[in-house]
Amino acid sequence: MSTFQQTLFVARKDLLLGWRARTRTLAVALFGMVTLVLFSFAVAADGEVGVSAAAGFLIVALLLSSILSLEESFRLETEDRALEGLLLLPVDPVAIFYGKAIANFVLLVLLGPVLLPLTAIFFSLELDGANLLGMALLWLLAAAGIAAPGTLYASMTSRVTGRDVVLPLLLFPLTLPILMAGVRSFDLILRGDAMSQLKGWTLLLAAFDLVYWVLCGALFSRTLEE
Amino acid sequence: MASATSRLPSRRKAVFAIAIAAIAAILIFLAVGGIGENLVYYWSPSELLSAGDQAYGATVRLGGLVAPGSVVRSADGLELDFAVTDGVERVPVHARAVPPAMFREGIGVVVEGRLSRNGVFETKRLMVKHDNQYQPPSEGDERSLEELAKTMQLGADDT
Amino acid sequence: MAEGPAGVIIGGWPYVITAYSITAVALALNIARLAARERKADKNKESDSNG
Amino acid sequence: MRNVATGIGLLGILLLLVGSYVGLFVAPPERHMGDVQRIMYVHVPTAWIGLLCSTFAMIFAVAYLWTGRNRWDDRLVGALEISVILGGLLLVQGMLWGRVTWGIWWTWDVRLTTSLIMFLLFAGVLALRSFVEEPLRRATWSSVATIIAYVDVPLVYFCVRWFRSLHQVQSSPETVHSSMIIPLRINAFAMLFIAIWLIAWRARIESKSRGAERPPERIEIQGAQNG
Repeated sequence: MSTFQQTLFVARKDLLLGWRARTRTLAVALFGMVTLVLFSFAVAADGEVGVSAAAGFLIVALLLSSILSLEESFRLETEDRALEGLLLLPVDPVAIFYGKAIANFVLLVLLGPVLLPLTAIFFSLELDGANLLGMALLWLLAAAGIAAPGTLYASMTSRVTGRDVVLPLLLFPLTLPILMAGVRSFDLILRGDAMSQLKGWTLLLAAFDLVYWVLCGALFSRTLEE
Repeated sequence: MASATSRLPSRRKAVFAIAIAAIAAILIFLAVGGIGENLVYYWSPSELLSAGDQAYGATVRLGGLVAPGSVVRSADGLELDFAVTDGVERVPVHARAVPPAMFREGIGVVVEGRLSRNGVFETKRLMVKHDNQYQPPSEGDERSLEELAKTMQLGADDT
Repeated sequence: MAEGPAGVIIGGWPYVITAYSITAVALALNIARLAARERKADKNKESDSNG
Repeated sequence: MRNVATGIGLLGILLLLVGSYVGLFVAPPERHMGDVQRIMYVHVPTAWIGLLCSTFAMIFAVAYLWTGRNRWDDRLVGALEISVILGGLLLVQGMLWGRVTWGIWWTWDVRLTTSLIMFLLFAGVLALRSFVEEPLRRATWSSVATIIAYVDVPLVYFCVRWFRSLHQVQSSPETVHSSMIIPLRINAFAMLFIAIWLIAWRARIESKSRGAERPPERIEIQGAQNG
């Protein structure tokens, strides 16, 4: 099997596990919804205020849910020592990383169809075809920016005590550029882009995605060696 | 097989070399790719006025020089009227804020607020932007308004 | 251009002194912390070689 | 070696005292910022040496991954700790300076934001270290985390040129009066010497406590040479 085929194999394995544990996967989505509800309590989410806060809340909800989703993706690997078993097989660590990162990316992307309509309802957004397309693209970029460093760090923190503290502690600062670029881009789509800044923020988001996907993939194999 | 080769240092070095090259390329792209023209902390008066209808009502930051001769302080010192200019356009500003001590005519300022329909920019947050010139008091500031405007990074050619 | 007292910060020494003191205190605390750690490390080593 | 490092450190402290004296009492006030501008003589060296130390940390991290030698991990801890300390100080000094000159403690300007992110990222690596007990794993993971965290550092330095920001762009000898350059340079060298001293000291302590917890380092070096 080539590294590419192995990558797809690992991704499929993770997605299959996610499907078998549907209730757990759904719980992550539920968690995301709950955070959105909490956010809408936090501000008087009516009219103007709601629209101006929506982009930030949506991306933060994604980030908070991602912590659960990422920890879940490595829970089985460590509980059953499955990762060690995988390493004994002739599987390229690069393939393991990109496989798991792709699976995590897909799971995060799937949160979009749940969280986005809910945000639109809670924060009275007016969606149409054009801005939905832009938001879908941005959602992909934001999910990708969280999935790559998230997979690397979740793999590390899944093997230490106190992972519930360490993973957010490490991942949140690392995703701040993603968060900022994502929030600004979403906001510009939702509330108008007077000075055409959207292209700049989206490019910045894409640049960070690329850096993280390349760098984390190159470093992942080192974190497996014991 | 992949696993047999993956443990070899040469392969690892190749992965690292590709990663470093890719990241260098991305950083260079960020540097010269013109993202900076779009990502701005504040708008110049020209940009604000040319934004048309979209400029009204939204909370934005406006940056420029305090136009000479435009500062009018209210009697109680709590309100302030002045104009922000980039050497081309002027926007009148009404600030309900106590300005920092450095506030004066000809200095760079960034104000956060919104442009109202009567063309006055209303703000409650007034920030002074200092340039990178550090000189003792004996050295007077002989720079023209145009030179000062350059320190606001408003020009299209700034990098 | 109008020069003179307007637009010149008068005073502000408390801010300056705070900035310098915080820097000095932080560095001093770090030095003290390292000294304490070193004593501890030396002690452990001694007890290792003794035991 | 130990005496050399301590000598450098003492020289650094002496220089810091001299430079700060010159900056506080000899150098002229700035024509607009007045005496508040004197924060620059500690703020700018903190920024320079802080960025330099995080660069050291990144180099040590790469060196550790490359060679697997413990000494690079020892130095990495030292460089990380100094980066975090200087990064935190940088933010505090900047807030104080910004409060007086800009009129605000904080705003989400690119320079301020990226500096805060840098501080959080490197502090996060130290946090990671504190959670990992096993030395080999701790060393590898903190190297990996350091390299990823370093992505932000070029952004901190260049963002004021790339993006229009509230923070002024870097000053240069042309924009700073000669009487102000002297204390700035003295303090920059002072901070550099202090940082080198503290990194070396921290590395020595780390290597001592490592010796206490696992004596057979030989095995690891062999492993590293094999790949």
